[in-house]
Amino acid sequence: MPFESKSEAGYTIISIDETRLDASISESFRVYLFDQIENGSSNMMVIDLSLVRFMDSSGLGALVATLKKMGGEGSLKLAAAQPAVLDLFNLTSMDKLFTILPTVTEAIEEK
Amino acid sequence: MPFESKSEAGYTIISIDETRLDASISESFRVYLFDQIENGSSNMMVIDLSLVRFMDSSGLGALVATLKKMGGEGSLKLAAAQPAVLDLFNLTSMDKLFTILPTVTEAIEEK
Amino acid sequence: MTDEKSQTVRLEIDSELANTTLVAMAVRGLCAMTTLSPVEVNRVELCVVEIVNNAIEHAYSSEKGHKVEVSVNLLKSYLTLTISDWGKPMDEGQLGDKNFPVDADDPAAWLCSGRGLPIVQSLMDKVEYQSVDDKNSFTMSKQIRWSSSDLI
Amino acid sequence: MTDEKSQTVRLEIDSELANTTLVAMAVRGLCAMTTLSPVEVNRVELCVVEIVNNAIEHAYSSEKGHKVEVSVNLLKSYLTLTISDWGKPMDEGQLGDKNFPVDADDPAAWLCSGRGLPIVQSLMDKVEYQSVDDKNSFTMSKQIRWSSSDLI
Ligand SMILES: Nc1ncnc2c1ncn2[C@@H]1O[C@H](COP(=O)(O)OP(=O)(O)O)[C@@H](O)[C@H]1O
Ligand SMILES: Nc1ncnc2c1ncn2[C@@H]1O[C@H](COP(=O)(O)OP(=O)(O)O)[C@@H](O)[C@H]1O
Repeated sequence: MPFESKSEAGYTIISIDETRLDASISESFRVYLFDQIENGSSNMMVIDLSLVRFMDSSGLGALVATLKKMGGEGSLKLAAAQPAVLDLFNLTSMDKLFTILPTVTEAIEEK
Repeated sequence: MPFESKSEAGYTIISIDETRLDASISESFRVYLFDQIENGSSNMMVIDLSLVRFMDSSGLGALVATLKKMGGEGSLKLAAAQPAVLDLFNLTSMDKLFTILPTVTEAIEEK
Repeated sequence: MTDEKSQTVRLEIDSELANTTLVAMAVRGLCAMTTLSPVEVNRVELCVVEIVNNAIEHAYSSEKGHKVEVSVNLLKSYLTLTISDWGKPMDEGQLGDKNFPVDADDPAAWLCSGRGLPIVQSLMDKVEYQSVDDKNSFTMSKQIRWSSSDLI
Repeated sequence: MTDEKSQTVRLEIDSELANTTLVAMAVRGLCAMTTLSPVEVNRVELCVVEIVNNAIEHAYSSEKGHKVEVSVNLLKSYLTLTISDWGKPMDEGQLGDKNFPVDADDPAAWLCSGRGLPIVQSLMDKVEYQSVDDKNSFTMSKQIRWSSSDLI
């Protein structure tokens, strides 16, 4: 499984050990995130995107689905998005729904 | 024509305005070089390879043919070869036949 | 790319989502022959991935064993990609919308899918869809802007 | 490339020397999915260019309008390229020599051609040629070396 989570300062930090978050793994990524909400210790999440060079609309869809499922409870922040990923968020206006911070540390510290 | 020549310090400097010296242009390159020998003002030549990122065996063949045609008269030096081009010369032992200098200036100055 | 001659290469993969990366990386390599900037190359990659995935997921219902073809055509001023499948044709009504409306205060309306075609229509200069006989082809073109130094 | 599964993409060009670059650049892009170093990627590019050009020049006598196919297969530990043509088969005796003898003092013996196959045989880990029915296929493989950190 290319997804991992650890706890830090009250947050669950989820990292993706893949350079591509695309349709071949988006559904298992969504399931992983849903599991975190249902069984995880915390609904305060930071997703570390630092290794992800490429994301497509299905990766974006998994993130939106997770945000919807949280239903306004807790927090889902994104960290360390690379240029192509940022470009995708801006293009699709998803930067309006997601808080994207340059580093995981800044994501944790951000209020 | 992607080949150009100019005179400098008794040498004819020939430059290649292509990133690839491959089979699609090697024969016209050979003809250009033979023309230089037959009609050129000087048989002291420096070939500026600085733009050439890729060379195949046919490019190498054009250079060997030119060196053979010169029959020990004059001089044919190569300048500014990029890593893949140097690698090709080393691999095929053609570094034993050709003098390759880091810059055109050094090729002109080399005795 | 020094003359107006057109150059074409056809790529072909089997209909598996994991194979889309192969097309993406090959197309990235081909983009290095153009004057596209790194940002534009990323966008071309995104578009080709969206349309190849659509062919696999929608035309072939995610079933392996079918052919997806990507024809890449390079002209002096255009890069054209044609993605073809031999599966279920797309309803052309899908092409048209290229907006991304989003209301941060209305989570119920947030879309979890359906962004592929709008992305491609936003990023490409020209988009076309055609079914001829059994073959469905999605064609998209991007202008290759020349820097002034190339206009000599 | 995280499992032992094999991934394949087929590239196809028309038999024109100017088209070889398309294959070269696409293969370079695909090599970015491997652990090959920049020097090794350059060498793979050189090998694929030599064999594609041979197919065009020798199998098709430099005649346009014929198909050259390059199948790229990625395994965890091998990159395999198969170049196929449907033209004149190669005499297998051509494969064997991979030396580059050169006597600086004997210009008459300097070769102006014939280095393509020796280059490929020197740089690739495995080389094979097969003619089945009308299809001639030159297969070459390169081991993808894994850094120790990948061996976890
Ligand atoms: N190649 C295709 N063949 C058939 N239907 C398609 C094809 N591509 C897209 N569609 C249809 O268009 C819809 C919108 O596609 P798209 O915007 O890429 O979003 P998504 O793939 O996330 O649903 C798809 O849900 C599908 O119904
Ligand atoms: N695909 C092929 N089909 C037929 N003959 C071939 C093919 N490839 C190579 N050959 C033969 O092998 C010879 C050596 O090839 P190579 O080492 O690449 O050198 P070159 O292409 O410079 O002659 C060629 O001259 C040709 O006679």
